[in-house]
Amino acid sequence: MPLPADSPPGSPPDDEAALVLSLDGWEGPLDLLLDLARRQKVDLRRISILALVDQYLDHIERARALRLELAADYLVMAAWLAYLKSGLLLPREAQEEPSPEELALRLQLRLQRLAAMREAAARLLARDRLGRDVFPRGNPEGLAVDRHQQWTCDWFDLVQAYGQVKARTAPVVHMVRDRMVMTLETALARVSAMLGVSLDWVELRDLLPDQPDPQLRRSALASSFVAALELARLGKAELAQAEPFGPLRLRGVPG
Amino acid sequence: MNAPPDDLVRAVEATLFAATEPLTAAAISAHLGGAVVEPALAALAEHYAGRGIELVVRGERWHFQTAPDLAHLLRRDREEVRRLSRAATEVLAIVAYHEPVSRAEIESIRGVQTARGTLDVLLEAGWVRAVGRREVPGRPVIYATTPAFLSHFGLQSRRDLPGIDELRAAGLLDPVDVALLAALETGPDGTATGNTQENALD
Amino acid sequence: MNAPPDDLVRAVEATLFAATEPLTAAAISAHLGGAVVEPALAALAEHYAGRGIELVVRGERWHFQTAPDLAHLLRRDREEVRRLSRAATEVLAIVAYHEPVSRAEIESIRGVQTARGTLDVLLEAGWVRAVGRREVPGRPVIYATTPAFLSHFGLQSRRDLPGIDELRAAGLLDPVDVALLAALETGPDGTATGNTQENALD
Repeated sequence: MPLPADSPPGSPPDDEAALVLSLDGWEGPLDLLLDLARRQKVDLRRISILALVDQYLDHIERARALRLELAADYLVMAAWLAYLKSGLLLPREAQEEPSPEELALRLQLRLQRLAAMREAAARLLARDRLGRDVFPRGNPEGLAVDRHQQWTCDWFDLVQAYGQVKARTAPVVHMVRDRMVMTLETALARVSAMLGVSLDWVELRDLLPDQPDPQLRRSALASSFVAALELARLGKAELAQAEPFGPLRLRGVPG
Repeated sequence: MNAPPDDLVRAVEATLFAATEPLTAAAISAHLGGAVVEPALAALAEHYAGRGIELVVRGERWHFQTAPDLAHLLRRDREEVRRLSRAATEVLAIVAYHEPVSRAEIESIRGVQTARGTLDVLLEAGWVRAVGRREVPGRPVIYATTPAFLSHFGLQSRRDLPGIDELRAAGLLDPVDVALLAALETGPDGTATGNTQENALD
Repeated sequence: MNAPPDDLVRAVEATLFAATEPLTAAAISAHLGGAVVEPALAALAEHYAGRGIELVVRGERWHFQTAPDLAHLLRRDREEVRRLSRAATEVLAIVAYHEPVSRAEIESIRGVQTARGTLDVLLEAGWVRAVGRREVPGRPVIYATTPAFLSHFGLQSRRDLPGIDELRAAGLLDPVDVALLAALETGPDGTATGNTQENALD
């Protein structure tokens, strides 16, 4: 890769073979511009932008004459530089924004920054590098950390775990407790028997057995109510209720 | 403070430091253009005597090593306190209540397969140890708890472990199982649970 | 010939010697039971100055390495150090001098798109790492150098980067926009603007 600094002093870029070679080496238009700027042999802060533009455009023209394929960004830069040149040279009526001088300055600042980084990179690489100039210990033993697990568990967890194992693995037996209920059949038999005794209206509540157990009382009420509905459906009884949630009365239908 | 070493000594020092394996004097010499390196090696060995690093020769090969008395510093111990997992706690409890037990017996009591590592953790913790083999086909290893187990849990002996009745009385059993256990207790065929536990602690 | 080092110095020496990578003072201290190791490190650095091995600090991490002037003796067949492409070298320099930077910022300095692989080489070498995202639209990833970068290039800290102070004083680490404003403000006398214009119109 041809390095810009290696070019012979004052060599004009008119050697076509060198040009062809060097076009391969550029990493982009800014790279080419930086090389051209360096050939001016002045501080980058004092380069002539106009001369630089001419050199760049000249390069591009030659490359085109040789029918070299140029990446689009080189052509874009060429067009922009041609515009910049005309801006710098032509008299201006109104002040454009940004001014050509500002654009030129911007280009110059970019070149300075790229040049600074390129030089910094070279100085960085020239340092004493580990593994090239200085060496770490070839075969270090290494520092080891021995991890010890200190297990902990308390009495409560131990005992509870045992209880749960036993509970979990005990054979599963399902048992349903006997509950005191009045079945629908019993209620049907009771209610129809009691309606047969009287033809007057009676309250359902009065038909219930006298039971101290509240659970059994509730069961008897529910079953007797359903029994009353069933008897009414079969046409064996009449139901009456004066108001919502009022006492439910019923009467047997003869026949 | 001490006289700067001469260039050959420095070169030998750096060569040995960077080497990936012990070097013979001849190899060092070849590396350094044929210089006579023995005096430099002697000077270095003397210089490093008593430091944290020393230069030693083993079977005619020289190398630097850290001073043997500092070896303990290069290995750092770190204690990590960890709670026993649920599975390990169950296995430990089973061993404690039923010992000695085989792995198969532990599994049949737990009702699930026990991962190899679970028992290993208990062995590593020093709470369980192998105490022999059961004289049945396959001669399975049987396990029991250790004195370290008793001291960790503050037990005088395994008889201090509460029985299942006490566990329930103490409310240590899962509430959802209370009815079930009650049913079992009043069940027709005695109390399997109670028996097992009594036998185990006999 | 010289006074024997005390035990802490010996311990620090051995620890650094055995370590496979550079250690911070805090890491050494942790290894040595919390001892204050800075004086021992200073004593060791002084002791090793001028020898074939030296104790250096790179990005607050200490390690022993061979003396730079002996490179020619040790280099031999060890050209295993990564050869960096020009693009990778430039990207590395830009990250080091401007960190943290985004890929777009790197590209604006270089004036070309940076191939994906270029940054990858630096990430893989462990010299550059992603350190977060810039809180601007698109939230680009930003990159910075690592302690390994500092040790590889023999830098105590980023302040040791060659020429960084001059570059900063000259404003060459400022973005172009900032530099442009500064140049326009200082006006024509002796500034870049004036010169450019004059030269340009010569």
